[in-house]
Amino acid sequence: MNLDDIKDILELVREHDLAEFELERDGLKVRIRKAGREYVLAGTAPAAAPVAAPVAAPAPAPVPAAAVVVDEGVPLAVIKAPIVGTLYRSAEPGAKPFVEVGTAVTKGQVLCIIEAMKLMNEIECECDGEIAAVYVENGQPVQFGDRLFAVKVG
Amino acid sequence: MNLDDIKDILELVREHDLAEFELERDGLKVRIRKAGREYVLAGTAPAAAPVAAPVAAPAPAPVPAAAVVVDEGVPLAVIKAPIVGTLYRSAEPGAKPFVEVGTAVTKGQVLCIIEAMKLMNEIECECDGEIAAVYVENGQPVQFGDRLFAVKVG
Amino acid sequence: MFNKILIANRGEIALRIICACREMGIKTVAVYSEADEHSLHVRFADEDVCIGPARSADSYLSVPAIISAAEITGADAIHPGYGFLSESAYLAEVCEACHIKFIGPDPNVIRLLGDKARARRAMKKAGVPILPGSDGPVQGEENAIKVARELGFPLIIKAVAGGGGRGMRIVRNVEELPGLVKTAMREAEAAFGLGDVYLERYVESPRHIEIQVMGDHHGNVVHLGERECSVQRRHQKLIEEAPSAALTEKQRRKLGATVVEAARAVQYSNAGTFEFLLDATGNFYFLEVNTRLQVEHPVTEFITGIDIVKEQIRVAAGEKLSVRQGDIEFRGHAIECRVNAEDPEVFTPSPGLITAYSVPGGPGVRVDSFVHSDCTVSPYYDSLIAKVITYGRDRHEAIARMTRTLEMTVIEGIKTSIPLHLKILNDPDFVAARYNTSFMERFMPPARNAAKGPLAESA
Amino acid sequence: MFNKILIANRGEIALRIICACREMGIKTVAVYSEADEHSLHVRFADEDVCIGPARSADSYLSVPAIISAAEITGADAIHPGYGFLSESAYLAEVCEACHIKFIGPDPNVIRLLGDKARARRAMKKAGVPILPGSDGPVQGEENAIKVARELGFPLIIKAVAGGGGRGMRIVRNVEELPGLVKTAMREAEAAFGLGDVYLERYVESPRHIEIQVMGDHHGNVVHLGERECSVQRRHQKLIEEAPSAALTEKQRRKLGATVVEAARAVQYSNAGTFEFLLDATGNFYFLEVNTRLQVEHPVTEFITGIDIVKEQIRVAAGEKLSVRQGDIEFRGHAIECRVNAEDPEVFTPSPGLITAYSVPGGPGVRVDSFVHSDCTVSPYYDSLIAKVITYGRDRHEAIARMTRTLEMTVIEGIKTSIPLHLKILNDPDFVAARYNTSFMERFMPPARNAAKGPLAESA
Repeated sequence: MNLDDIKDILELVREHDLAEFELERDGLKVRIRKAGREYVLAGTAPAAAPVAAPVAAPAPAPVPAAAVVVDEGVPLAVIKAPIVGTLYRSAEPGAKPFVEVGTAVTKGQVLCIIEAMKLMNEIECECDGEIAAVYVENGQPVQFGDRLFAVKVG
Repeated sequence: MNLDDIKDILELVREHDLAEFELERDGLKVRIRKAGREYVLAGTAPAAAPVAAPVAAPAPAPVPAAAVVVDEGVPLAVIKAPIVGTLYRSAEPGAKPFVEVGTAVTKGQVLCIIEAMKLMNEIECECDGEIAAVYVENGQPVQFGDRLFAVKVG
Repeated sequence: MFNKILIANRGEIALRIICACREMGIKTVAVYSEADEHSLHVRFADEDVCIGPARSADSYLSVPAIISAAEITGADAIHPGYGFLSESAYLAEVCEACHIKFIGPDPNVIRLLGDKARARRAMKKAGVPILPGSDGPVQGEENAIKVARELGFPLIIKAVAGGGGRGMRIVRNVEELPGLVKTAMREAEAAFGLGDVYLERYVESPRHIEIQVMGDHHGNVVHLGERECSVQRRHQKLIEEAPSAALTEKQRRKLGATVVEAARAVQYSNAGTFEFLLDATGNFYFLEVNTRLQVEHPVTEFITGIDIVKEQIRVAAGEKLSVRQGDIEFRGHAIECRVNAEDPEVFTPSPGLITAYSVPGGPGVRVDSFVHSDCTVSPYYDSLIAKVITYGRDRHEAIARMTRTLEMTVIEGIKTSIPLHLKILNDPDFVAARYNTSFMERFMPPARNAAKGPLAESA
Repeated sequence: MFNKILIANRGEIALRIICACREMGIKTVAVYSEADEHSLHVRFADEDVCIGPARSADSYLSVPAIISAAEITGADAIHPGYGFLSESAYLAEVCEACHIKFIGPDPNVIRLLGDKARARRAMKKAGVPILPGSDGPVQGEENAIKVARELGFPLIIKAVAGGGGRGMRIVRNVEELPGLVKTAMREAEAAFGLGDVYLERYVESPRHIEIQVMGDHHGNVVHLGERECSVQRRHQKLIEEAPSAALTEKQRRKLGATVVEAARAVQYSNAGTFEFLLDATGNFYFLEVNTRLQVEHPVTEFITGIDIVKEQIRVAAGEKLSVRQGDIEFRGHAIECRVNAEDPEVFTPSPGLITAYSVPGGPGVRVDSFVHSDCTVSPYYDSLIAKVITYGRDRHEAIARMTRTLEMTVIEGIKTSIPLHLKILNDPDFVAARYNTSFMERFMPPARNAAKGPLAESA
């Protein structure tokens, strides 16, 4: 799948005036939603990657890139869980949450804590902007890749 | 699959100017060859037949209908083996074959013999016409449904 | 040993026989109807012959087609599997005339045991416990009433040529006897071309116990223990197991010895199954002999480690049995579920395209099947699509293993009986082995449940 | 007994463990990387947790991710399977600290036996035959030469923290020793972060024999007989079998007793495998202990009838072993072929979409797999896609059964090692059990065959 393929698909989608188009095959996933508010285009597999050694030396996991979603012309960054664990929205029990919808945030600001193996991992914001959505509740277990917050970039 | 579906397929084939079209699914097989000499359209499964009793009382097998093939505008009837056995082209060893290419034949005329369980089964022609092709050799084993002869109907 | 075996069957049992032949280095010939052209048994046989159209009567049941296929391929033996022509004395005779070895008992033995009244007499003579009965076809109404009064009620009318429940009627009192005898005779006449019926005492809700035997042409006969097949729905076995929880070790030895003696008395060779009813007070009564390989033979293979199909081939080729009675050890417990392509609630067949198929592995699991993903289950034949057999150190482990195996089996595109099997496996009475041939009544849909018809036994 | 077990693995072994848990009525938690979202182990676990991206280091090898997954799901035990973290003393320690039961030996036992030099000393002390060696890391060139002269040539340099052939070198004379020691140390340093190496006498073309043990926390240890795994390609086992044709009954009993004694001496609990080299004159030499479930455990399950995974879970929960040594009977012969998604001639991996998948049934066949039709074999992990295990009354039957099973296996869309397995199964030396760890050299492609590298042992 390359850019031309995607262009062709989009052309087809336009031509047929589709609302949604989804293609999933061999670890590749394309989803296009037309005539609406949200466009997502995400590739989930590197095309024919060279075979990785089955047991590689440990290395820190890269935090998954925030998916960028276009909402009414304003780019939205979705912050996802980089680790498995229990999520806390505030620094300590009973304290005020780090952020709420509408809170203005800056890059590097702590949005929540995920506890894993008794360690409190601070999850930082990856861009400047304003919290547009909160997908999680205090004390909730989160898996790798779960959506935590949406930030209106700006 | 009904006549309308077939019409639609033929329309599509015409529209796209296809040379051949083949569709095989659930025991149904459609093959269309355009711009040529031969058209075959054969359904191999009765559509959603009521479930047959697994062990029905024995009854004589219907001889499979001769497939009708259109060759340069002249209809050809293909005679197929109605039983498994050894095929003989003549009444006894060394005798002249019952028919050859070009032999004029009439309905009911013996075309060959198939031996099964020491019984000699005479295979009769199903229409009037002329032998257009011989697909089998003397002494050859034949399976149910094997093509034996083509008869130019007329 | 044979050079080439023709397998006069289809589906899982054709594949099962191909497996045995390949292990023995014997070539195989598959026969198939037009509906089975793309079947796995055609793919994995060394040669294949199309023998007719989809309808069984014109293909898998056609003796001339099968014999001709054997002749044009030069096969020196025919394995009939189960069903179709497997109990056809006629096929066995034609084979003999054509110098093709029929892998089964001799035709006269098939004929003797296929006639229910003659088989009864032969078994009685050999010392096998049989139900009190008319010892031959009933002769008119007066004779029937006289015999019935001697036997007592309830009793059962059975067709001499019977099978599958046809020509059978349960009689609860003398008033209904004459009418039911007439109905049964008409039904038998229609089904088998022979209206003769006989009377036998009727056992209420018995357990179905059967003994597997194997004989060779050197006078050796062994039994491979029993199987219990009491979970039946209208004479169709749904779940089979070995050993039976209803038998003591002493009963097993005694019944086994009786059957071996009887098999020897009728000069039985090859594989066969002696079926019995076990009543609530612990008495066994002879039911019939199936002179062929049984669908449920894998449970016996699991607990004995003996490959019954290979043994069949060896003895048909004139070799001696590879085991003596003393060598046969029973170890653990095995259960078979017959997975059918049918609605698990109303039992209507569900042929069609299988879009996804996956069965789990792990220890103690065997799956004999001919289906796979993207394969079509034909409406023309039996609805059995897979036999799932599990083995455990004990009955508890075998049941737990069966449950997890069926729960982890994926069959999409058609309906199967798996949900019904899971219900049965979870039933406290089944788990406690407190069951008999009436067990399935509670799982029947209400409408059908009320429908009349002879219940239990046979199959 | 445990209420819920988290399975810290993927593929066929994750499914194998799910099977055992379901049979025991224990709930399961699957963990998975983003690449395994649609895997069967995720489908059939009661709960599932995504623990990271495709790369193993960030998912299946991440101790924090696994422990967190156990904590958020409330799992009370972790089964590590094989590979990944299965021999991680660290994971076992963290489990202990978190009050989660690690299903495997105690962390100190894992640590002791994971250090090759310490394990050697412990085994020597327990009376296990070991190869003459340096009894600890070599200290500089002079010391190495001195030790080497005492041992004699050929000898082998091994990394203390070793595994998988890295940090290993065969030395044929004293001249090449200093250079090879340096190379091995560099390699060990790079691979394990620890450059220590030791010297050991080198056995030419040994057979690889291993003994399965099981211990509980009540001081009971039993052995489940041996497996022979001499068919290896670059430390990768391709075919395993039990019993080994190379052992007499007396040797089996003696080696078994020695291993049980040694396991008891180090307070071994749970499942483990003691690996040995068997030289041409019939001497055994300790190689290493794998402190985990082994890929090839099904061959032992087949000949003993014991479910090793269920036994692991039972003893981890504090129960006693369900069998004593006297109860364990070895019956028949079992063989395993590891079917890999790889080119059968040049051994390059062949991931991709499986378009058709079918494995035959019949008696004595077990297939542990996670693949199915329309499933994608990921390039990120091990190439093992199915373990085909067959059982027979004897070695001959097990081989014949394996051959027909592989011949009747359909896997389309990717290349597999099945053609190579069939070549091996047909090899007269393999059939006669005349083979050792050099056996596979003749099946290697010429280019690779010539390539240098430490041959044989381990894996």
